[in-house]
Amino acid sequence: MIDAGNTAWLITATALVLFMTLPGLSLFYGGLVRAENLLSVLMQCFGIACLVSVVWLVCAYSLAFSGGGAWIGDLSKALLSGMPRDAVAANTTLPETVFFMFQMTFAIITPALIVGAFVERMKFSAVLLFTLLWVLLVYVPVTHWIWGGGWLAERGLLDFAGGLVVHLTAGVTALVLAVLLGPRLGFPDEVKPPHAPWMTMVGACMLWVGWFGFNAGSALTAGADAGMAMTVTQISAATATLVWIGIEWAKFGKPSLVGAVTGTIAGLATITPASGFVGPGAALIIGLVGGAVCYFMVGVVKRRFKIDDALDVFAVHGVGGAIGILLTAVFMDAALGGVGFAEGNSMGAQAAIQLTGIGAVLLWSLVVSFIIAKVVHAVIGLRVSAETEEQGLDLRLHGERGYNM
Amino acid sequence: MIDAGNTAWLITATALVLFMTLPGLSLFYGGLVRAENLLSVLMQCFGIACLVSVVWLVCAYSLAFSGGGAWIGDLSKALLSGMPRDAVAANTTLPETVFFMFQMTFAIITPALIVGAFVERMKFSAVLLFTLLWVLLVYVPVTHWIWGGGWLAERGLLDFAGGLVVHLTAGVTALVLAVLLGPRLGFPDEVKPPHAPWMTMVGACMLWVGWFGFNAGSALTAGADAGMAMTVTQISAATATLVWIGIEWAKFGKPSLVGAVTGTIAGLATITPASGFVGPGAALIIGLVGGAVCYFMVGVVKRRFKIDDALDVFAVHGVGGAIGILLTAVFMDAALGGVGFAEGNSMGAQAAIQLTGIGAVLLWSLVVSFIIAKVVHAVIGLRVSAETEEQGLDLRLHGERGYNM
Amino acid sequence: MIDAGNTAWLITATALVLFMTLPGLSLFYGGLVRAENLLSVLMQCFGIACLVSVVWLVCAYSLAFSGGGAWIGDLSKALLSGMPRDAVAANTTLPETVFFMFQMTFAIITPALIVGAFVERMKFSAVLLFTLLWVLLVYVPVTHWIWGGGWLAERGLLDFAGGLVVHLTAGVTALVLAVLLGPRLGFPDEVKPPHAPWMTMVGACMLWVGWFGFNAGSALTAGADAGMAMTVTQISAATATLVWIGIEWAKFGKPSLVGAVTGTIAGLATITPASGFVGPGAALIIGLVGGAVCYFMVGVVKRRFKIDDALDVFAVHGVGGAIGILLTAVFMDAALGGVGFAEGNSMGAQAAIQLTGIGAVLLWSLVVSFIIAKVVHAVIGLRVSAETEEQGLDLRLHGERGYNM
Amino acid sequence: MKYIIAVIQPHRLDPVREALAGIGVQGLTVSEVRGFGRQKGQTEIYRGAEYNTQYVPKVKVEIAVDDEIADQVVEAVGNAARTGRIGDGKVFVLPLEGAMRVRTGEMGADAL
Amino acid sequence: MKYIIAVIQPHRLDPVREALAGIGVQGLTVSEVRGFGRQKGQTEIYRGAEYNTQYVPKVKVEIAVDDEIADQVVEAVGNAARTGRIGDGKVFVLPLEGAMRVRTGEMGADAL
Amino acid sequence: MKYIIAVIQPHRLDPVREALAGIGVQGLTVSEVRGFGRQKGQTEIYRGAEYNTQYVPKVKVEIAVDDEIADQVVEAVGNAARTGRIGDGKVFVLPLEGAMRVRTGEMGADAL
Ligand SMILES: Nc1ncnc2c1ncn2[C@@H]1O[C@H](COP(=O)(O)OP(=O)(O)O)[C@@H](O)[C@H]1O
Ligand SMILES: Nc1ncnc2c1ncn2[C@@H]1O[C@H](COP(=O)(O)OP(=O)(O)O)[C@@H](O)[C@H]1O
Ligand SMILES: Nc1ncnc2c1ncn2[C@@H]1O[C@H](COP(=O)(O)OP(=O)(O)O)[C@@H](O)[C@H]1O
Repeated sequence: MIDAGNTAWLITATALVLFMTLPGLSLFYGGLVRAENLLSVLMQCFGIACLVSVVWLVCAYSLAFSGGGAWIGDLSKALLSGMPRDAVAANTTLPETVFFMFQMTFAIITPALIVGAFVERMKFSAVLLFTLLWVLLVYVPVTHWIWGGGWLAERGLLDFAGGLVVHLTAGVTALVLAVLLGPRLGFPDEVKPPHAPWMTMVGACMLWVGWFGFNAGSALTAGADAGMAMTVTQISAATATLVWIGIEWAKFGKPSLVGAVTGTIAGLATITPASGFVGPGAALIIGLVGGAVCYFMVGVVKRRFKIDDALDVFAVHGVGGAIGILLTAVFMDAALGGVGFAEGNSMGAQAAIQLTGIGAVLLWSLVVSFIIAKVVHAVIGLRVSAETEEQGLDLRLHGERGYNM
Repeated sequence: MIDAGNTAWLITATALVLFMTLPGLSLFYGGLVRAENLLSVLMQCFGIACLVSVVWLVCAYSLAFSGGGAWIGDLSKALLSGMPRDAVAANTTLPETVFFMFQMTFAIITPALIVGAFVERMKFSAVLLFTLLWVLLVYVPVTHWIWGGGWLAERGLLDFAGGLVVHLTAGVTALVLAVLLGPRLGFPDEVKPPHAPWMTMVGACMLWVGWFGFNAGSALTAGADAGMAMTVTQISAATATLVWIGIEWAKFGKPSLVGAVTGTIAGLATITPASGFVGPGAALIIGLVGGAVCYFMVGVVKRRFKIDDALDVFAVHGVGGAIGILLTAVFMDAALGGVGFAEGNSMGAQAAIQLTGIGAVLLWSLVVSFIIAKVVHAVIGLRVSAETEEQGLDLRLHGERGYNM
Repeated sequence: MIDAGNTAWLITATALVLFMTLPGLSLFYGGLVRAENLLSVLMQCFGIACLVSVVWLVCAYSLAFSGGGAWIGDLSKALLSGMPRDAVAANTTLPETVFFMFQMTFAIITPALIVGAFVERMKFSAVLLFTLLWVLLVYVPVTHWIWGGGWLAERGLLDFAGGLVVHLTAGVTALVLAVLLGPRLGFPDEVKPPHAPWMTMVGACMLWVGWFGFNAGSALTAGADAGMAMTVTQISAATATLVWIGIEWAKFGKPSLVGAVTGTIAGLATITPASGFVGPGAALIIGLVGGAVCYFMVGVVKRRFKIDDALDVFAVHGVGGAIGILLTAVFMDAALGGVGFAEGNSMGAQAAIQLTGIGAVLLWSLVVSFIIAKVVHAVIGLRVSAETEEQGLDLRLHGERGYNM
Repeated sequence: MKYIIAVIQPHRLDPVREALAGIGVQGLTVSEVRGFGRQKGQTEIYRGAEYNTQYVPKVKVEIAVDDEIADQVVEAVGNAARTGRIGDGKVFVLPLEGAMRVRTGEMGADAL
Repeated sequence: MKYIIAVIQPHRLDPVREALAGIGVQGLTVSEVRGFGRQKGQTEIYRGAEYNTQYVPKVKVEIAVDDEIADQVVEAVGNAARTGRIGDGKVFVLPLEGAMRVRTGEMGADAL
Repeated sequence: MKYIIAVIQPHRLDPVREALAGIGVQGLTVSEVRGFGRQKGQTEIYRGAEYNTQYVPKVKVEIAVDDEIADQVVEAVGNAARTGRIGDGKVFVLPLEGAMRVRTGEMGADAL
């Protein structure tokens, strides 16, 4: 039976999560690139959102959420055909259309997160083709495994709002693309600084607020679970931000805004999988760990390994998501203010399941996105010409300038 | 009886629709003009929003939604006088204040849409006076005809969220003003390109997300109808965007961001009247048709007829709204996944009613806004001096610069 | 018992109020400063938000809302320890986590409002330390007095959404800091004009929309009270804007966008304490008075007294909040469309209580924030070096530029 | 050769460019500048406070030309830029000793 | 006549303008430039990566003057712009052969 | 002394600066300009309407140098800025009569 209160919250949550990508994430990323590439980043996020919306309706939703397969769903709900207008989503009090839309916004933001890896040098056509294949071959199966009743769900893996489904898949794929594309011209020493940190901050704020829809919405009801999810989300985000500010202050004497908001995203990504299972105290620790480890990993990827994951998608989302998945097994312990373990389950056992999930999703994302990238490279090529890269993608690929003053 | 769930959703929807105008539409339009006119556009949208808010309370709401007249309502609810604080809106489970506010946001965005036609050359005083008269003489009657129990409602016209009430009235009026004002200096060859496409994209994103409030809110409940309205809205918007991207790619080899987001708005405007009556499959087709036809019409108005409807209000909103009204009669067919026709009604019959509505609203908007414009022209003049237009409206009319770097 | 509808609305309202600060207020203020100080303003708002979030959890919430003390609460809910996950907030149908979060967003925006007084010259470290102490010593006690069952609540003071708790505390403190910091270099004649009025308008729009969460959310239910609160909020904001536009038009012949949106904020601040008690007609008058008086006060503070309360926090928020508190006693009269006075209470009696509240909060904020400022000054100093002020805080304190074109 | 620097009203740039093309001058370099002079800037008003920006936005056009046509160029610019209002700007003529076209390394007048 | 080009610290522009007004120079043209020289730019740090922008924001002031007062102008600018810190900038004096006031067509010194 | 003005492709600025440093020129002043010439600007397309921006973004480099090294500098700039494509830009050499280092008041070549 449909409950108006829960439905009211989930429709709102859906709007919030779409808002995270359009314009939240778009601005967050757009501010971090050269002015000459601003529009290309916005276009990538916007194009991905539209493409995935249609694909989600055509078959992706059905493959992810219908049928009882361990690995993949079926096509019974392709195009939502045969679904009565007032169908209720399984095990919820929501119209299925609302659940369909809420899940669609997750399928949109996940490939959009990957944009951060290939900005300023990937062909727009390649972005669209890659996204199409990636959603069908990486996002959909992983979603089915974890949220669609697949094999990881069977084993009791817990990923409340997408530590694996969203952040780890995106983070790993980002790393793959960054390596295959190669670094931007002039990386690491000659790349331009973010052209508009203020824009990045605005995007971060929208992501933060939107994340309430992401995490609290994942409760699928408007009640205590949603309230606690919102609370721990806020605490983790704030803590990770303060950690990042603190590290930069200690290290450079100058806490930066870009650093601060990156800490926020790290805190948000880390709490995501845990947000339905832990308490406020745990959120402080999760934010602390997430902030610190992600800060460290940014340096490892960019400066130690010299991988130009341009906007640090792996270091922030991949790492944060994985940490959150692990810490869930710890802080869900009722003794630590969490919801407690499932009947006859222990911290060790849960941790093992969580680790299995991390391993499986990491491996699958790595291999499949590598293959997809190779295919796209073969078919239309991944990277723009050096001249286009130099002049900026906006004018060359889209015939526009971000600023015509 | 007031239902908290439905009320929660409608309050949120009201916030979303206000957000569409402030700042959504303002940014969408602001990015498309010269930097020297940015503030004037924001000021026009902002001023309209404030003026209409007050007028709506004073008498417009009452004239639109109270009383049983075929052509116009009465003044029994002027200033909401005599309405108990906890009054329930007729045929809803909402407080009347919420219905009043939700409808107010529609009355705000409609004249704000017209701004796109006269940017960069209309006097601010003229904008306010025109808006005042237009809301009372065009928006209010048409709203009463269709949503207030007037003659078109009587005949069974279906306009779920404002294809006629909002988009056709605004589109037709835009054309009238564009013609009466005359083109901007240098039109068509010397007009400046959009000064900030990124800003236009941000506005478009806010419009998109806000449109969930617009269409799904029009269900006036948080249930299956709202869910389906949100779904078809998303699908149509995404499809029309892809269509526009495709056309530009084929035609110019460069899909543009401004083009993409214009497609989005076209898709949104087209689905608006149908969003409560059709299914997801239909949304694909409606988005396809809306995107393609609106693209074509932009060229017709601007280049064939050389009418400087500066930001293409008629081609996108007028045309999109009308198409949607027509396609409603087709895709509401239960056989096509729609809600089905009213007892004893057929596709042909419904189409006839829809056509009547288009004709009546088009004619009324055309004639009345023409007269209003002439009156305003006579009283205070419509257009700024050539010198002001050259230097930009921001500094000359508002004593400010958009950018002081 | 938890009600899903009310909870759905309050979660949304919480998101809206957080959105008011991040990015709403940040952009509103950011656009008003020099381009070289943009990031510092955003950083101040962002840092305050994160710091207060953690402090709120650690002890502030408990001190404000638990225990029966007349002056201050107790620590029984520090860290929300011992609170069951599904606890219901006292006298509500909301999960306590949601009430906790909703109130947190108020505790965030209040110190963030003060930023407007010290922009372009205060040390970031000083901002954080001052905020920490101020929230604990000014915000928390005053909140307890009025909303936490303290002595003013006992006496029947009415402050629906924070005329005293939020706006007067912030306004008075702003004045204190402005005086102690001293004016910006070159004040009053050589200060730079707002670097991005468009950005200020965007922030104002977000504040406006978010204010629905602020005022209508303060009903703590999704019903008639929320609906009426939203209505009067809209009317007051719109009216005050028109007043401000009118004054500037009459005085300078040029209504400005910055002026218009300042009027909006004045109207919103003024209606805030009254929003749960008055009717639409009263909202027109409250907006009129709020707009006019605040306009006048800006001149008094800045030009008569030459106090560089840079972004007019006192004149708009302090004055607006106090006026609203007073007018509440008038317009809550049932005869004037209000909710009517409490059993055996009269307009005079209520006015007396309201005045007591204004006096007490004004005095407390003045004295305590003066002491805190002196302490911070002694410990780390309040103001940056003249050279830093000249070059701008962004580069010197945060190592970043707002615009890298 | 001469190096001609013209400071003009922004909206006169296109006319000036056309006028120059008319007398065979293809190349020029333009930059946004702020001018101070007799013409006073617009006053901006924010929250009742007046900001008198003494400067006026202008456009600076730099044109390297052969001696023969220098006077002609100055005149052409003047006529195309003139509105008769204060603030129309100035044209300055500086001696130019050498010029090179980067692409080809050509020197002197051929480089223009 | 001379064409004087001064590259100075942005925050010294107002003092310079006042100094020039003091000796009767009303007109000048200003533009934002980036300077490279002994003075090094601030390093920006984003996500732990340092960006050493070698350039420093400067303001370029161009003043056409009569020969008589040229030296005086150079000195006035120098004094007004001087802070004693590295990066104070330079003043360059170029020969100016002709000048025209666009509005009136006046030529030579009268045009200034 | 000479006052050398080079108008080059924006992305050649760094090579030019390095080349100049190589021959001992430390200081220079850079500004963003728009160039008109043989090279045509990119066309932008908005909603089907083409906007032919005739101008091309360029960077202007100004270098005051001693007479001795003037030619060397011109050559160095030319080589560093050359890509062989239309639009590479120009280098202009103007006579420079005086120079002052603001900080110290030093005059002439020492000021550079
Ligand atoms: N002596 C000067 N040196 C350099 N530029 C000047 C000089 N005098 C004026 N200008 C430039 O010419 C512009 C127009 O000069 P102004 O005195 O305002 O009007 P007009 O040239 O019509 O008398 C100024 O804005 C300034 O940019
Ligand atoms: N040879 C030069 N040609 C042109 N501009 C120069 C030259 N040398 C220095 N400048 C300009 O002067 C500014 C200050 O020079 P710099 O060497 O940093 O300090 P200082 O002049 O105090 O020694 C530089 O930023 C640059 O803009
Ligand atoms: N006569 C000129 N005076 C000043 N600048 C010029 C002149 N001719 C060309 N330029 C500058 O040089 C740039 C390159 O010139 P262009 O003719 O496009 O290519 P090329 O120099 O390779 O022939 C132009 O964009 C313009 O900025």
